[in-house]
Amino acid sequence: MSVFSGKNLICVRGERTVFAGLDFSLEAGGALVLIGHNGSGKSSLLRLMSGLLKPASGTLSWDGEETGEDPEAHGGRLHYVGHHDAVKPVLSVVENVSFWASLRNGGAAANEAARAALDAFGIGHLCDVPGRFLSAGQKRRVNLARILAAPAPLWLLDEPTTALDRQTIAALEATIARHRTGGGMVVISTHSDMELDAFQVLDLADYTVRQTGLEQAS
Amino acid sequence: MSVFSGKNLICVRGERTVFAGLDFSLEAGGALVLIGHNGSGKSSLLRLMSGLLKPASGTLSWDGEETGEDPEAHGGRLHYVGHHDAVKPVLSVVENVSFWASLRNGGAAANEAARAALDAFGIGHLCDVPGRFLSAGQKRRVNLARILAAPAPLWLLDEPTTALDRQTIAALEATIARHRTGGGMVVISTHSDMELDAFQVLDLADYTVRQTGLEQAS
Amino acid sequence: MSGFMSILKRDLHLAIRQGMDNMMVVMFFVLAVVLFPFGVGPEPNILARIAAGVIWVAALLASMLSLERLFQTDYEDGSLELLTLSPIALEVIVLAKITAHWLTTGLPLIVAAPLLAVLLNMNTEGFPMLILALVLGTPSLSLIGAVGAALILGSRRGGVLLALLILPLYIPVLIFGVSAVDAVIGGFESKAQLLILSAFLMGALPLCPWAAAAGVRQAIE
Amino acid sequence: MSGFMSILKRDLHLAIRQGMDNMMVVMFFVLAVVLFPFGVGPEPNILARIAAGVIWVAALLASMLSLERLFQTDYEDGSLELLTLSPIALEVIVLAKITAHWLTTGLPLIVAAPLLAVLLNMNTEGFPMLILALVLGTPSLSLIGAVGAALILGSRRGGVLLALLILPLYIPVLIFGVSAVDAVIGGFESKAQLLILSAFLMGALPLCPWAAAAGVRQAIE
Amino acid sequence: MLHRFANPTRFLRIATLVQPWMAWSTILLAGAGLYLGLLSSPADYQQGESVRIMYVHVPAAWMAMFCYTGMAVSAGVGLIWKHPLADIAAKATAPVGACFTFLALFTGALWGKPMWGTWWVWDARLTSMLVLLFLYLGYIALANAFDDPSRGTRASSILVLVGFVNVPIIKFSVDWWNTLHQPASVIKMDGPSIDASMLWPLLLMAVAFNTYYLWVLLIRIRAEIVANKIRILRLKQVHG
Ligand code: HEM
Ligand SMILES: Nc1ncnc2c1ncn2[C@@H]1O[C@H](COP(=O)(O)OP(=O)(O)OP(=O)(O)O)[C@@H](O)[C@H]1O
Ligand SMILES: Nc1ncnc2c1ncn2[C@@H]1O[C@H](COP(=O)(O)OP(=O)(O)OP(=O)(O)O)[C@@H](O)[C@H]1O
Ligand SMILES: [Mg+2]
Ligand SMILES: [Mg+2]
Repeated sequence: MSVFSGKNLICVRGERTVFAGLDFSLEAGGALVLIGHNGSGKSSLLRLMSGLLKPASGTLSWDGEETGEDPEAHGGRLHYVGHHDAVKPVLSVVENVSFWASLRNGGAAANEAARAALDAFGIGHLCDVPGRFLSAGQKRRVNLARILAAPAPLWLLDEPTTALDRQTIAALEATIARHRTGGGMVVISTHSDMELDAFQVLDLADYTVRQTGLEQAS
Repeated sequence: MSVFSGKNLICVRGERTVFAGLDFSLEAGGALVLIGHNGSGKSSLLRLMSGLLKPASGTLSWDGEETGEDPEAHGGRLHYVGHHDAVKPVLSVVENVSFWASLRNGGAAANEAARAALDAFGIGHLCDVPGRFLSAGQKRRVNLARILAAPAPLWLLDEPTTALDRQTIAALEATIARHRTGGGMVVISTHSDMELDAFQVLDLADYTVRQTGLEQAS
Repeated sequence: MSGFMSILKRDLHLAIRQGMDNMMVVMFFVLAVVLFPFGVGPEPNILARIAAGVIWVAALLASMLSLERLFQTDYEDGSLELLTLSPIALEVIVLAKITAHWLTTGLPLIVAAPLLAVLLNMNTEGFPMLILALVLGTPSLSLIGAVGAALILGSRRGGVLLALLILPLYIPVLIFGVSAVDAVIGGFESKAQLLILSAFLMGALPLCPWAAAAGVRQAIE
Repeated sequence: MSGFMSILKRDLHLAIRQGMDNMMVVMFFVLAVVLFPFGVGPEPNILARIAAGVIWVAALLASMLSLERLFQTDYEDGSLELLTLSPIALEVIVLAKITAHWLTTGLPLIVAAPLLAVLLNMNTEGFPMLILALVLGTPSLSLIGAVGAALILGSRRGGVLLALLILPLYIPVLIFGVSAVDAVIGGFESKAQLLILSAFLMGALPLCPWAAAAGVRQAIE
Repeated sequence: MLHRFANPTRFLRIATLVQPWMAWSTILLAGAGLYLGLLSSPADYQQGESVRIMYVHVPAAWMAMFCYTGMAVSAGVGLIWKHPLADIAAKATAPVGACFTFLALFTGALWGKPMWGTWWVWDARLTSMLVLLFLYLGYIALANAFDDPSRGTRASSILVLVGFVNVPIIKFSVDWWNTLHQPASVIKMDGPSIDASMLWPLLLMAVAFNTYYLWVLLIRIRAEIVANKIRILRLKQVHG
């Protein structure tokens, strides 16, 4: 069973220490919810976990191996959803998603996988619409469909519910639950309530990790 | 007492009709909450109200006078908060806010007004930090401080709670309540709950307006 | 008027804070001129012959490049929407932005021009006229370029499209700017050229802010 | 390899969907060349003398302008982050993007060059060499330019800064490209110049994607 | 959406009626003009046979300016009254006008070689005509540079209006600066100063060019309207 963990992480941005001495550990099927007030470092921690940002000190490891050693392998086992939706305005919705899938699946059934993923987020009917015609929430759904279209064990989601309506948030929660049942891990930063099963909460105010049962986050 | 109303509005975007035959009317002290699923046209309606987008047909009027006749006057009586935060990375937080205030107050006490507004949203301590060092939520707060720094009767807020933490959402709710007590109007689009007193809800699924008492929106 | 000053001040402020950026327009200008001796070989008489033309062409290209961002950053971060919604007429706002742009890029260009003229072996008699022609010509370039900058907002491939739109409109300024200098070097009068350059400026001053404002308005829809 | 092809295909796809955009690079090239007769006057012998230099300088500027957007749109819409996080080595990704860029802008430029040579009265003997030199030189321009494009990501006023960074690196290509053509027109051998241009290309091919990838990595921190 | 295309639908009916007339007049007039111009009219005593280039060059040059003026008017109407047909007409005219401009430049260059001894000189008229070609190309590029076609239409309409300054410059450049190119001899205040045996074929060709333009314009507008309808139907289909 794989384990993703960080030890004594220090993050410095703009010459200011955002957090220091932060530890976490996540097992297959686990979920970690990051909470904290604005500017407490949730986005920074997620970028750090993905490898986009390098920690000023401390180590991140996957099954005991440092992730910085082989960034491509680490990139291959995670999906990151940030503030930008990476939707190309001139490509159709399905082309957008299947391109990302083809980078991981080797291009094989990328197209079918993309359509299935779009259906899961309720925009199957928009498959052939160019990206430029989408509203804020529709773009976000395309971005989320991307992570479904090619499997990866670790999901890093930075405020994924932004701009989504109720119905889609529920769909996302169900998707996350399925992902975890299949042994996937997920790290989420959020200000709003999300319904998840047994998860850990990492409060960036004091770097404490709390284990939560079947309650609501935050 | 001023009245802001729209009659038979039709909105066309990308050659597609987003909504048609929409009516609304808002009096001083009133609040209108826009709800609807992703892509139903909430953002489009707010841009239309601000004058950024022209309706394909229908009229918008303020005290019976068409707003399109004198766009500068209409611009002067409203504040718009959209998806972009308009925070300049090289200007300090207070410079950012006081520039916008100076366009309306004629430059006089813009600086003090800006500081007071920033305090109201709990980022008074960041006054001299450059915009580029802000997190998503901090930027949003700077954008919201802008509308406090120079008074205007009509506030148009497109998902203003995006990226805000609980505490700041409460501060925003209080600010809106004060604005309405002073005779201001507010139009808000939102997917999440906001606590407001007696407001109208405009559902973009069927263009109906409902009057709500002291309950939660959406 | 106070709105004009507010925006002018803010744009100058931004330009100064961003430090290097305006220096860079000048440096592009210098580099583009300096490329020529490499391109056409170092023979002094040929260089002298084409000096005025090369300096003007480089000034055109530098002005065009720097104008690409005149509205771009404000457009992308949402400031342009808010400016449009402010109680100040959009034409005034645009004029203030153009003025700030010229002060921070046009002026340094004019200062650098004589140095480059020396580098290219230009006849010293032409120097005062080169400066005078640039003083009259570069504001027109900024004004015309602003229209193009407004029109390309939100399009794909901004820079190249901008070149396509405004270089043709720059050509008259180029022709009369160069011929004013060449006339003086050749020993002729160049009053006619200067008058025409002034006429361009007088025509562009009311027309371009208006057209640019119309462009901005349709861009933010 | 399949990753390389995926990205190449997608970038070509994007370029074709955006239709006019690549045409525009060529049009800028044409326009910049056409400006010169306006600037330096229409005398055919002078134009012929500077023809090769002007065409190469214009090709440099066009290549530079079009490179500005090589990573820009991907950076702004978040695609670049995701590409970096994909299991494909960033160097390969960068090389695929450069290849797509050269195919869609470098090639058309080479096709347009002879027409402009006619316009500038260039000696027809130089035509084959002009094309050959461009075929060897423009890929180097794309490769070098990609490094600059990666370095300026996230900086404001991108275009001018990029110009500043990569124009000096373009100068050797310019010098040998022009002198290859001039040599042939003057009746000399130009094998040495061609060898040097090829050597540049061979050197840039492994080095530049690596440097550009490093630039991209630091930009998205 | 219907209100937007109510007018074009009526236009389509009229266009179907007029189009064959335009086609036939173009064929007949151009045939007569070419016969008179190339075969039965005299060669010029100064210019010899090369004068016959005139019968293409001059109408093409006129049409180049005419098309741009037409575009400017349509663009103005489209911007102010938001008439969809005006926008479509401007967009449909642009490539035709660009072709006329290119033709005028090309035949002018052909003519220049025997007359002035060079293909090209940089004088005011030739230069402003080249600028016109670039303005056409810029218009086409701008109109297609946006993801949303209506944005392209509005942006390019503003460009046409700004670029219109160039048209009077082309027309009067020969009067303001003395250049190699000869001044107007047909369209001027005190009547044409050209022999009738040349004037007639020239005028025939000019009218033929005009009807040709109208013919192509009708075809292009119809195609554009149909393309718009298809696009909207497709959008409706996918959005439900
Ligand atoms: C590429 C080069 C040329 C260009 C761009 C050009 C452009 C034009 C234009 C724009 C007009 C219309 C002027 C008006 O309506 O007032 C025109 C007319 C004319 N051009 Fe050219 N021209 C070129 C070369 C020549 C040459 C070489 C000749 C012959 C010597 C020539 C003879 C004429 C004549 C006779 C007219 C008719 C003038 C009139 O009666 O109004 N052009 N040309
Ligand atoms: N720039 C645009 N061009 C063309 N169509 C657009 C554009 N922006 C939005 N649309 C379309 O207009 C419709 C309404 O979009 P709008 O952004 O108003 O929705 P919204 O209610 O704000 O949705 P969300 O909750 O996702 O923000 C959507 O179907 C969208 O696809
Ligand atoms: N690019 C940057 N350069 C310098 N400092 C930054 C940068 N981005 C963020 N910061 C700073 O780092 C700290 C953490 O920011 P981060 O974006 O991680 O916060 P967050 O928890 O995601 O906040 P939010 O809830 O507002 O999204 C903040 O204090 C912010 O000011
Ligand atoms: Mg964040
Ligand atoms: Mg919205």
